[in-house]
Amino acid sequence: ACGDGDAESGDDTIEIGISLPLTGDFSEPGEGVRRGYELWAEMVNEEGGLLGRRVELNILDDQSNADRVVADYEALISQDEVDLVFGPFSSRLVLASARVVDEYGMLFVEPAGASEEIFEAGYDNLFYAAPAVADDHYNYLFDYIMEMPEEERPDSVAYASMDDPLAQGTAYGLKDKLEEAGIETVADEVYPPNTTEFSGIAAQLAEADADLLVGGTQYQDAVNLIVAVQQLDYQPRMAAFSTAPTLPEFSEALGDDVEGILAPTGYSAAADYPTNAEFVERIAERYDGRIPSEDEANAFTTGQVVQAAVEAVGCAEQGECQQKLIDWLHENTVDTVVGPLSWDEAGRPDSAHFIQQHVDGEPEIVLPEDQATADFIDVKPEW
Amino acid sequence: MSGGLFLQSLILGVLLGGLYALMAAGLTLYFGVMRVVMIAHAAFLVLAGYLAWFFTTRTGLDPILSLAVTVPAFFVLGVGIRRLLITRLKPATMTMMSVLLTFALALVIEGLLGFTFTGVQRRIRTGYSSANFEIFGAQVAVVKLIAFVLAVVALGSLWFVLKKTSLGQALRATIQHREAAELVGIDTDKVAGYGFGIGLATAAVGGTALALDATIYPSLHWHWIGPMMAIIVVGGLGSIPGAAMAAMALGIIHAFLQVPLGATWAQTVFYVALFGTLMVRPQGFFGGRLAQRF
Amino acid sequence: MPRLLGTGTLGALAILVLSFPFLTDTGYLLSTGVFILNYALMATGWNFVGGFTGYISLGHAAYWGLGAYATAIMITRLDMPWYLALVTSAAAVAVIAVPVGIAALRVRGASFVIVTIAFVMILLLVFQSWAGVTGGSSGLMVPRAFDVLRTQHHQIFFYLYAAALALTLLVWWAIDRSRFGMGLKAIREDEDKARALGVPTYASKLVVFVLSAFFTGLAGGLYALWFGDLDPVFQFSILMGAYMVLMALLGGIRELFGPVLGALVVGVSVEYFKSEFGDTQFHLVATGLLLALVVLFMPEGLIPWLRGLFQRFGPRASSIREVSAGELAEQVEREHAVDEPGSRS
Amino acid sequence: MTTEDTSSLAAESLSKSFGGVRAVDDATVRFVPGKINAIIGPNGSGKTTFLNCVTGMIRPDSGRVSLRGKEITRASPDRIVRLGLGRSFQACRIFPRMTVTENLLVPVRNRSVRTLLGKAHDDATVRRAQLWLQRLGIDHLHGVEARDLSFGQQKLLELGGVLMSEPEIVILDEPAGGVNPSLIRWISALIQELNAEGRTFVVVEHNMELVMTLSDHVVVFDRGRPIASGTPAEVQADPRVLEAYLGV
Amino acid sequence: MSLSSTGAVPSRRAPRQRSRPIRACWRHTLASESPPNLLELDRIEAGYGHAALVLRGLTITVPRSTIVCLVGPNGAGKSTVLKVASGMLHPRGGTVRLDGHDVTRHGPQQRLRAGLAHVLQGHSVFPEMTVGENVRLGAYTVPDRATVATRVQFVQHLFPVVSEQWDVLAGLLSGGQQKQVEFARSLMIDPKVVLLDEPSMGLDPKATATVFEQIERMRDTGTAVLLVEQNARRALQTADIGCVLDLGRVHMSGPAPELLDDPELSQLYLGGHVAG
Ligand SMILES: Nc1ncnc2c1ncn2[C@@H]1O[C@H](COP(=O)(O)OP(=O)(O)OP(=O)(O)O)[C@@H](O)[C@H]1O
Ligand SMILES: Nc1ncnc2c1ncn2[C@@H]1O[C@H](COP(=O)(O)OP(=O)(O)OP(=O)(O)O)[C@@H](O)[C@H]1O
Ligand SMILES: CC(C)C[C@H](N)C(=O)O
Ligand SMILES: [Mg+2]
Ligand SMILES: [Mg+2]
Repeated sequence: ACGDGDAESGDDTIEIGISLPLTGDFSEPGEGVRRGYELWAEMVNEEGGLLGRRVELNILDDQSNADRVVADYEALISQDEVDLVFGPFSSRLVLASARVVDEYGMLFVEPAGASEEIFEAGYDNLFYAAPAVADDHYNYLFDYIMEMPEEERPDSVAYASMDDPLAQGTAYGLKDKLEEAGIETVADEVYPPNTTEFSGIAAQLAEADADLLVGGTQYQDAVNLIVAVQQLDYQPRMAAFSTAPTLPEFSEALGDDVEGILAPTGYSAAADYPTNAEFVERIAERYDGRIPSEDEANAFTTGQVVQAAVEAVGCAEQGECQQKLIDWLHENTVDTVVGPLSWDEAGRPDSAHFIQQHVDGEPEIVLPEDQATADFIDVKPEW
Repeated sequence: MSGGLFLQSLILGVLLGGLYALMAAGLTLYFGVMRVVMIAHAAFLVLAGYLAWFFTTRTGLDPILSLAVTVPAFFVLGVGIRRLLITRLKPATMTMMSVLLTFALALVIEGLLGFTFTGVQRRIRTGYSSANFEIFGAQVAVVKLIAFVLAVVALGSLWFVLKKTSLGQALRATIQHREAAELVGIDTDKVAGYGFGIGLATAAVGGTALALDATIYPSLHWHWIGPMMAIIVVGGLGSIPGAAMAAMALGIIHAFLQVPLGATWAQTVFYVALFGTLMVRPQGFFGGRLAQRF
Repeated sequence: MPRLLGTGTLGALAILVLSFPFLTDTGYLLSTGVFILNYALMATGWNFVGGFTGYISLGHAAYWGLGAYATAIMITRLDMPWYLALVTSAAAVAVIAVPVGIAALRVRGASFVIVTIAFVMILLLVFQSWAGVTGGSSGLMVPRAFDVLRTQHHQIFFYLYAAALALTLLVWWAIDRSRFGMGLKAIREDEDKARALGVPTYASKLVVFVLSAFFTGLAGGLYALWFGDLDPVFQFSILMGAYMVLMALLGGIRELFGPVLGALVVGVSVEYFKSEFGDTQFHLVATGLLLALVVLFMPEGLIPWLRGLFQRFGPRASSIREVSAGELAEQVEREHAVDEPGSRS
Repeated sequence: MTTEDTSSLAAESLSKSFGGVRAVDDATVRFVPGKINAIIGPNGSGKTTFLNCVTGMIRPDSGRVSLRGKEITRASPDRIVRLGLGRSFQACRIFPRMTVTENLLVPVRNRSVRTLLGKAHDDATVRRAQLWLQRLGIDHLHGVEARDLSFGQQKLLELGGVLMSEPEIVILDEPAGGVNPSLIRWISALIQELNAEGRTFVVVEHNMELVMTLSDHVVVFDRGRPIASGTPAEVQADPRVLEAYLGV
Repeated sequence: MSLSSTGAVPSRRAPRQRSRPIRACWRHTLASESPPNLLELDRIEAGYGHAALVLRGLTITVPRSTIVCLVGPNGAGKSTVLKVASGMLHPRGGTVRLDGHDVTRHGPQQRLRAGLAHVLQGHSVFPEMTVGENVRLGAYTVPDRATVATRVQFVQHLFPVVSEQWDVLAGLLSGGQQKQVEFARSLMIDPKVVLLDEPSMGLDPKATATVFEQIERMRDTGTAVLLVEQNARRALQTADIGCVLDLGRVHMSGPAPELLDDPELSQLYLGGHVAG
């Protein structure tokens, strides 16, 4: 699925342009998003397509580069003249691509731009197709910690975060709240993307020896960080990482050591929203029984959101149609596999993320209680 | 910083420094013996890393065993590269053009790696990946120790070959005055080829050692080029002991600076050292001074 | 003949460049055009150092990045008007280049290359870490200078770049033909000898180094205004620096239009490779091969290579003494009769 | 220093050592203005190093060099050239990738911006270069890249480069080394003419025939310091010189 | 192939018996019933790159224990002759014979092994190696340590520089000292044929004397010496045969003493009799 524009966008097809980080820092989640999009397209086409037209995805690889992602959308929109675009993965790239899409006046629903900067930029054509923005990802975990009895509650926290809007967004969203609640921050490390040498950071985390370790991570950095602290034999009582634990690769890379690791997720396989059951089922049959990952879900959600708008407005091509779609989404609520979504004028969704934890090697939802599929493990077993 | 953290940083610094030393040694070798600035050295390290990773994931055997294949392979590769590419450069413009040529080489390697293994980050997972033991309250990671030992062994044998065999001399003669070297009967082609081969062989070892405990991905080599270049200048271009010592020193300093400054700022120590060196002693601290006069 | 050829190329280039925006209106092609002009400007800027003094800088992306960030920061933080920010930042880059040049130009050959690499690496680290000012790894957004449609936006910057390029070429040409330029070329050949003949080598090198930084910085500033999203990893990459070298070398570093031609070839092929092998890393392989081929088979660059092809058929200067010692003797006797060049001092 | 003739070059107790080697050892030399001075001495006696100190190519450890009474000890080579001191290299140095003519266009003594930005190939200069090439008997090679010249031709070219900068004082390090005897004669004739025009010459040479016929004043170096000086005849008679240098 | 070429030698000689002065050099060597030629350059045509020919059908032969001296203007092609002889430059036409074997296609190393040594014009020391290393490298092809040791002592005794500066980087030596080291290096082997390109250039009188002594010594021990010198008088005084090269041809040749007295020659090539 690369940039050869031969996907002829006649009246019988709807061509959807997408740029994804299939290589580089974000490649694992990027691949997840691609699987989500492709499943959505497949299912739509089975149903006879959108407005009776076949859906075709035109996916480019931006190698996780901000400059490539812009060029990609420029090419997709002006060169390949796609009818619709879907967003890339991760805030950094959404941030970069939002402008070009906006300047071409197109609807921009994205699965992975959770960080606040994106919404502050104030694009009216952008919608984040997940329950909550980065700062709020840990809300449930925060509440839970606050309700713990004094003696069990962690009284020191160490943060290590990639210098990336999402990663920092999630980690610092929690940090602000905990500090306000008077829980001491004993270490706060930031590392640039592509860092591979974590022993130095780990040494300090080990030195600080906090009860709770919060990692603002994407994927590989989380794995490396964890191995590095293991080598220094640092055993926090609780550990929470963003994005990585929601990916199937995570437990493959670390084996049993993932037990008890927490993560925010925009998606729960168990949630009984309409269409979710079918989605879970389809993923299972495609990928030998595995439950959907968050990114697959958010991508699928994106598809659902756009689909709803297109079917309601009854058009899907460049030009004034796009504005109609945008306006419609601002007015309405859409049912998705992550629940009913509606957005404020800047495109912020207004529900909350779940908290996931690896229990017996499986990612389970542990918060909020009413959605929980397993009990919260208060003291993480040694890794 | 606390005593515990101090000792911990020191250990990490030394172990890392050993690895740097090996990597830089190869790099400075090319320059010392044939005035080639081998930008692609880091790329070959990554290549070796990938081969080790591939080897382990396929056979399930220990990555270190892959050396049995990669070291000879890289040696041959080195001889080949020198034969087919480097020889075509004019001696007058050797240094400059070799920079660009090896740069091209680096791009090709990176590209092919990405092409065959995709840009996804890889990490070798062995039984002892996160194993560690304690001395005086500080933790020593087993993998890091193994990597360190590999580096020391490789450096030792490198030193032996260059100092204790006539190859070393023939190499230097060849680069310094090719025509004269031929006229005293040195087979300049063969000799320079060996030099290059040895350089790449060190890359094989270094890359495997590196891959034992780090994630690898095709564009990783960019992160090594800078520090390694800095190291060989500080050590004195072409001086292998110089490179080794500079590497060890900077490795340790780097480890210590990480505590107060954090990962990124600490990285700048290499370049600060580089500029410092240029100001104080442009020819580097251990570098044999070039015989230039009017 | 070469003069004619020169003016011919000039005219052709000018017409081609200026008419391009009318030939296409797809934003993508336009933006590619702008990008190629950006390459051309960078490469020509690089060629002030590389071409004249033969000092190969692999880290010239540093000045490009600095120019870009300086412009961006002046606009976002000090909200200057764009043209002011553009010029000021280019000047600022030149100022920064002075100390760097003083340090870097102390060493030659390999050490110099390494220093330039190191410099761009430092900047990368600084701009990644110093998030307060530079936005760190999340990059920096530059507000649009003109409130127009995207295609018009591209067109405007196409012409801005073209103008900047013309200016740069003019300066390069002026130096190339001047005595100052001859001194620089002497440095490229044999620096010590040049000094011994009275060429103020250090000062000369510094001057072109700073000029080079200025124009490269200008390219950066324009880029910031045009592209509008800066990312340290992209702005301060060795790869970008290498592209500059590749382009200059490909066209011919001793040629006025060498870098421009190189930029055209590289720019087109890079874009082509990327769109062809987009989601594989194959474009790297292609670029690498291109660079290798140039270095191996036409180290002098395209233009001299082509010229060589022509001259193959023309007459050539032979270097052999065509006069025997006898004739020479007489000739010299004659010389002593005619006026003495030595007397005019 | 006492006011002297306009083109007087003198070195006061110059010293330069490299690691252990005392290449130049407290050398005090006064060159006779307007005359052809020669420096002779065994290999490695410090002649070239001495010249390098005088022309600013390397910094002496101690001592001072003065030109027309002005101290130039720490001056940079290019500045010294502008003061009218031109020198050639022993291991001959030319610009390999430039044509013979371009080699002669490099030296520019006038530093005004106008001159510097002026056209390098302007007719006057090129004609001047051509004339020098003729006087050196290599004008037929004007278009050739210097690297393609034979060794002796390169030596002549280097001499031309020095003369192009119209120095009042010309320092030549073994101008006759590797040059064909007939050409040596022409060179010495040339030197004599230029000397007649009022240029001072300092010539380092091992070709005794040439030294004896050409020079007015000879300085003999040994182990880094001048051991004797005087007219060729005097020097030739001096036992120390015989012992140290001529070895007869 | 060596067979055929050696077989060819006598047959080729016949026509050259009655040949124009251009072959004089060679004819002369026949006259003085000397042993077979160690080095023969036969109708060599050579040049650099695409440029016009430098050597235009030049023939020179060097018999055993003979010093043949090439003199000529700068750029006449003297060094080119030596480069062709040692295999650094491959001729466009003609043949090079070493001790009767055709070596035209052989490279420098092969010819070295066949006993031909070449001392370059200008500086050819290994600048960043010590004088000692330089000298020892001269014996790179000599396996026997003992021989090397004795020769080292020999050259150390000949050239004080070598022993005094043994551990100094050769590139730091003075011009003349470097030439001395080069020459010393060439003495580390005893080849059948030696090509010397202006060995006395830049040497002080003492060193010059030593060098010429050694050249004579080589001759006396049976070596064939092809000597290029600009110090022409001195050279011709030492040499047996002189060849004057001009415009890439042998302009004139004969027994060295005869040439020395030839007025036209000394006027054009030996710079006349410098008065004084
Ligand atoms: N840059 C240097 N580093 C170390 N030693 C040096 C340097 N330059 C010169 N020397 C030493 O200084 C001494 C004098 O060298 P110099 O070149 O001045 O001699 P010279 O009189 O010119 O000899 P020649 O007649 O052979 O040219 C030599 O022993 C040389 O080894
Ligand atoms: N590398 C080269 N490329 C092209 N032409 C060359 C090259 N070397 C020498 N020549 C030309 O070949 C001719 C002969 O050169 P050669 O060096 O043999 O002269 P020579 O007799 O050794 O003179 P000299 O006494 O100055 O050394 C000269 O005219 C020179 O211009
Ligand atoms: C929850 C995640 C899908 C959010 C996404 N990783 C981002 O970068 O914002
Ligand atoms: Mg000297
Ligand atoms: Mg010669």
